[in-house]
Amino acid sequence: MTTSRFTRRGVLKTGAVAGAGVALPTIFTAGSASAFTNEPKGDTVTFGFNVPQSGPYADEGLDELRAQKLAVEHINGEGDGGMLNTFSSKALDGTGLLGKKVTYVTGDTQTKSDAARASAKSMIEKDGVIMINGGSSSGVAIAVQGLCQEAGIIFMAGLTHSNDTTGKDRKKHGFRHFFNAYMSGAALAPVLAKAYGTDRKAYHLTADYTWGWTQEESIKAATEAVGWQTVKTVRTPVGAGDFSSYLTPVLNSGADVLVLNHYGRDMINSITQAVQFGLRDKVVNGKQFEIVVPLYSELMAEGAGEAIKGVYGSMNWNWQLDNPGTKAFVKSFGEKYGRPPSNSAQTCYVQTLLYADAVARAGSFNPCAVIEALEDFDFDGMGNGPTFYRGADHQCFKDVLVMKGKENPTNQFDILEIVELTPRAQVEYAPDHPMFAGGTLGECNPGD
Amino acid sequence: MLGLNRKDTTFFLIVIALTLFTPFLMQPFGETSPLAQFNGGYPDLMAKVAIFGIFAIGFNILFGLTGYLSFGHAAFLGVGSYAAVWMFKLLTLNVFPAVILAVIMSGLLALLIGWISLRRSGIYFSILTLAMAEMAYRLAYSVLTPLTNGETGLQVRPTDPRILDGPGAADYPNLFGLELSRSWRLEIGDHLFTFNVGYYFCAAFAILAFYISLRIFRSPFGLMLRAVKANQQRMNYTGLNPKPYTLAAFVISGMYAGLAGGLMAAMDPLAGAERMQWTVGGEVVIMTILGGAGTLMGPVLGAGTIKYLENIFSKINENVLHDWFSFLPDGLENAVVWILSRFTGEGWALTLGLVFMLVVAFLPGGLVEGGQRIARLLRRRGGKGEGGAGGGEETAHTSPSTPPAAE
Amino acid sequence: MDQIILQFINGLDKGSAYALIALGLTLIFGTLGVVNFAHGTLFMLGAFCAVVMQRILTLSAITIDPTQKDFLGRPLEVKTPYVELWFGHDIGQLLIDWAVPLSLLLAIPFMALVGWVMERGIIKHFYKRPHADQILVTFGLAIVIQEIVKQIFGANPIPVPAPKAFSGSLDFGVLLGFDPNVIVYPYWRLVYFLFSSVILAAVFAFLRYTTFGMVVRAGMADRETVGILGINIDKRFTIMFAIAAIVAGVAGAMYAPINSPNYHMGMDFLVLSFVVVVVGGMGSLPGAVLAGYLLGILESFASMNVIKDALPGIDQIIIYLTAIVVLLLRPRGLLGKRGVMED
Amino acid sequence: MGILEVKNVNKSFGGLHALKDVNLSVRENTVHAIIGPNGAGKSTLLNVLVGKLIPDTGSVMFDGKSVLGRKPYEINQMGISRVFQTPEIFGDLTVLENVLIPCFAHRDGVFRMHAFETVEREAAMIEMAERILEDVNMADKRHAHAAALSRGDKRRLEMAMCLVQEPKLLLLDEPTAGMARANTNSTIDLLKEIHEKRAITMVIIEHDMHVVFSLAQRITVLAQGTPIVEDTPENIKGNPKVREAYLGTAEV
Repeated sequence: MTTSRFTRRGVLKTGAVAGAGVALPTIFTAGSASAFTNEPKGDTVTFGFNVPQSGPYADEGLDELRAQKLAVEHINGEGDGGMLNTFSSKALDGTGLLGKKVTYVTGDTQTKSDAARASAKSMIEKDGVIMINGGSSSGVAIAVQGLCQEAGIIFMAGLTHSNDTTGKDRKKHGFRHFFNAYMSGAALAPVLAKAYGTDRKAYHLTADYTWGWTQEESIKAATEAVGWQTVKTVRTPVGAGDFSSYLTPVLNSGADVLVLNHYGRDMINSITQAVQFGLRDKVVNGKQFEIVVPLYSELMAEGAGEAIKGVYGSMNWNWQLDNPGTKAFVKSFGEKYGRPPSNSAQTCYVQTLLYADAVARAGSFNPCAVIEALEDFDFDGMGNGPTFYRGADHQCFKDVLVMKGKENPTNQFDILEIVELTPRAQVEYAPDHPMFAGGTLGECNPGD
Repeated sequence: MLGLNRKDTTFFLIVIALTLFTPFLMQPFGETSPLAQFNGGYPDLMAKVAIFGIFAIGFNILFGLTGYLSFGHAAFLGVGSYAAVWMFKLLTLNVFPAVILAVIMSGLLALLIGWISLRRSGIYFSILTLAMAEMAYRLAYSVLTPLTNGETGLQVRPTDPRILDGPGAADYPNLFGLELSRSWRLEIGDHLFTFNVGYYFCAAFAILAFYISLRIFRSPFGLMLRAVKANQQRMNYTGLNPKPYTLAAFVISGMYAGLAGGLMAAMDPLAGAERMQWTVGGEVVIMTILGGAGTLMGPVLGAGTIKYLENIFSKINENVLHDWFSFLPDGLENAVVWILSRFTGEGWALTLGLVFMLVVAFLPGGLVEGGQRIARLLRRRGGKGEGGAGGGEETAHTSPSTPPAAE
Repeated sequence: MDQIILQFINGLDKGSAYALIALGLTLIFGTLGVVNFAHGTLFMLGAFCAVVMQRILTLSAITIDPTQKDFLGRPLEVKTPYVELWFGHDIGQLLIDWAVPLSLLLAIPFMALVGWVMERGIIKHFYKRPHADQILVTFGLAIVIQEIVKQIFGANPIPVPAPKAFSGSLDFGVLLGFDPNVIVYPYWRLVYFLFSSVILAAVFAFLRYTTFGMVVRAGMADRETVGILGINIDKRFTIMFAIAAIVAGVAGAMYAPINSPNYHMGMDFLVLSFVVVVVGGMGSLPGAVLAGYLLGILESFASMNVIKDALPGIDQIIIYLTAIVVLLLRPRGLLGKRGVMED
Repeated sequence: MGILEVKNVNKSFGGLHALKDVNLSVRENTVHAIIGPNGAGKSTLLNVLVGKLIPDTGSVMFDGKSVLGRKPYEINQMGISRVFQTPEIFGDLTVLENVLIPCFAHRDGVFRMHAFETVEREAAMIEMAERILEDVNMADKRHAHAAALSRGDKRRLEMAMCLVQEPKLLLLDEPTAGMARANTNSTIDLLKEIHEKRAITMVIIEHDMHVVFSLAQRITVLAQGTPIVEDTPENIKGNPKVREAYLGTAEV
């Protein structure tokens, strides 16, 4: 006991501490306080990778984890450096971060907001992480983002597509590189209008939860803006498995386009079954019936197999893009893991590097300094072309990819093709756009 | 003391001591020790153990005593959380009103669900509770979003009215100003111990919950509940209507679940619909059985074991395993790591399933029975050895008017 | 009108899957008196039989084609399935195309084996234990099987298409005198409906017209007497369990094109199949089938837009709501025998 | 007027007319046996008496009140206790606890929580339970697990559980079924003693004529759902109708 030293941690408001400290027995006097939550004191700094390792998105989580590990290697100067070679900011030199080696811990979100919060909490409290990255659903992103704000660490969101993440639930400590439902709509609608004409009637099947609703709202608004009509929007239970009873009325509703606002397993089942219903073989209103899946992912495309051939959707990034950043990343990822990275892997990789770069530029791990470095940051070379991290809502703005299921794939990874690279200007919006209104970032919170 | 006999008083004091010293007990390894991985003494996990301990103690009052197997208790957990968060949003971030409303709301829901479900018994009862919980979950996830905020979960926002909180009030759940998330850390040499307000808050409730459960076990009411399990026919022909007893047990266990839900919200003010899913209800079943249904200490042990495994086991990924077995020759190391990694990290659910099956098959009395068997074995070996943890428990099962089973 | 006909067909089709799962569950409960929470998992294993069959048929020889490049710009490894090499391209493609129906050849022996192992290894030790213990041990088993499948096949659903001959849909409405495109239904789902009817008929015929079936039915009615008659009931129990596993397995294999197999689908069907059995009446085979179709139809009707608009969310809870109402009004289920776990 | 009056009770199951115009009067403080060949309707009658079955027509009055439509536990509260063919006891509990439950039931009625009282402090209840265990010679087994008792002991325990409630009427459904002769005799002695000491009215349904003639003061003979005769044991023995319907084929 002679060498005992007492510190406090996890205190969220300094004001309250002093009073409580006095009230306690003298052995509990406050010692040398950290400047902020989980300030790295040794020769390492720990990142937390919170991804789904069980549940329906486990494979997506696995791919995110691969990318995150790769990012850590590159920051520490192992491997070929990946996008660090093409990144416009040169603050990272492959010697770790501010002289510290980067290590990481992993957690399982189970794609449930409860479980994700719990695992994030344990990473913050037990493992002392300074930043959390990952996830594959908006519910999880919003829940963890809130927690990070309270705890005073940075959250670099993984795959989250709901408008709310940087809309009404935006947080000072949360940053999203991934695109969102509004951008999907803005990018898709012109392409759809070009491909299918402006006189179309759409029928929406929407997963009955927040992300589904924001996507439905966004796609509906964007397609109606190019002249489409919306015949009907129907909410389907999450995890329904069998969508037949929702698909049967579609053909007779007068609609000639089916929009599936589903993701993951729901999307795989709904599109497979829609194709089985022969919808795409039909001619309605004198036009070929079409299916649209606004949000694509490689794993979903893989899971849906043949069914996605010729189906339009949007993506944040794809490994087939022709730019140096993409090429460098696909090379180091592909050589290490034997497969091209998914777009959720790319967003996690880039987010991890962006965080590290912000720390390096700020010269500090203090979240307030890091936030300042990330806000309104312009960069390039990360695979998406020139990108802008908007300070007003912490949303990244970059080109959006419109994809189509490939008709004649040549190999197992060649299932989607890029139809159009929608320029950034076309998907930009004001921070107080009605679909995003009602949120405030709040204040930067360094913790204790 | 407190209406307990001497033996129970000792038992209760031991439980209190264990609860108070959990920050030490769950943190046995130094920070730089290679076994630091197995330390579980951080606030979130300790509070989880206390909270799920409460949940399981309550569930045990229903299942352990009356034998009614409910798969729907997750619904009460969820309602407790929602009620608590609504209190945070509308009234104050002080946790007391929240916890009280959580208990009341879950009690009311339990009264309703229990009144319907208890018209049946056996598997029908299980299916009914399952159906109710699944309904509650699905509604909370989608249609009831205005009340529950659906997938994202209900959370506290700066714009909430919080009419009882003045302008200077704390921004996080607090106990009359003392924030639950606050911790003190004590470093002794290489060891680091964390004392968290929230944990002790939950622990106080856990002790209270345990005390009430102890009193119920020892009471005529507890005796009646055990009679329900033993023989409903005889109970009827003894002039007793089993229904009100079971319903009371159901409501009490529902309130326990609501308390657990309220505390969960207090520790982390976000209530997600997933905690109403029937698999969460299944988890508390697993906890209770694993620890030992119908015993006092069993549910707490089960809850602690599962929460610990979930948090610690699931973090043992392949890298960690490679570190441990690096002393082996390469081929062997890879083989060992490959096999073990099937059961750790993301494969921990497999371990849980296996352990659970083995316990149900070979150790119906759960860990408590296991402890007793070992204690008995030791006693037989070494003449008069220590009773171990199971010692106090042995009498806990039977009535206090009974001396310990003759050895 | 057309909507009602359409949802009715849809309900029958949905119900056929429910009926098949519930049938196996009831067989096990009726003869063995065991409440099997792992039954949904057997369905899932069946679906993975289709995946395995597809993988077997597409086992490929690898050749390097320097004219094509893979995603890293290396020469592409071209895979040619052995069946194409052995039987020629056309027959090989046909075999691969018919992987799902062919998988029944795999599913039947495999599921029989699984059933046998499960019954001999675990279930038989639980005949005398309380129902709660049976529920718990099979619940644990379900978790274990599911996790093993996940470790082998991953968490992502695996597409298993139906044979091309059955792609597209039948325009039912035209046959009934409606306009085209009013009532259409996919061929494969119609095949599934017929298939399940055949299986149901086969099981009922088996129980009615074979000595074995007679003994089993007698056993369902009165287990003790049959035991006293000196009939080796043990062996028959094992066979019954295997049959129930096969029924669940083939139901799952044929369902693979409709619902891409994933490790979790067993749990998704578990709750549902129990609800079906309970509504039909624990231990009643016709009850299980009837309840399967009934719940399928109710679910379909509940998801009609008119009804959904009037009662939001009703389609999500209709099954559970029905179960609660039936259990309260008619505790022994629609066709349940008097006195079988009635209280 | 008897303590138990059964009037014109009819009960059929589908086509089977199990009870036909049953009339029965049991006088207070007698031991009344109901005998009859298998399928005569004895068990059905008993189930009607305890409220498990509701007759199609007729009335059953106990102590001046109708028992029809009441739940088994309500009928028990009126003062009717029942001993089953296979002893129904609380197997998971100890012998003492088994007896404590009817003690509490007797004191509290249908439902009282008592969640914060302690069983071991209920001295009066424990004393009452211990006393009855003494009476049935089971005091030394008070801490034994009830499920582990011998069949005879289970029967005694069940009897003790009924007696402690001080019922006005004790229904016994073949109390010696499956017992060895020695056990049967000791049960007979026990029942006799109970009857003499406590003055409880008993209705016994029994196959074993040895038991019947050792205990009963009145006997009703049921045949095909109808009582054909009711009389004292001595007269029953000589009654040709009974001989024809029953005793001719009986083993005694």
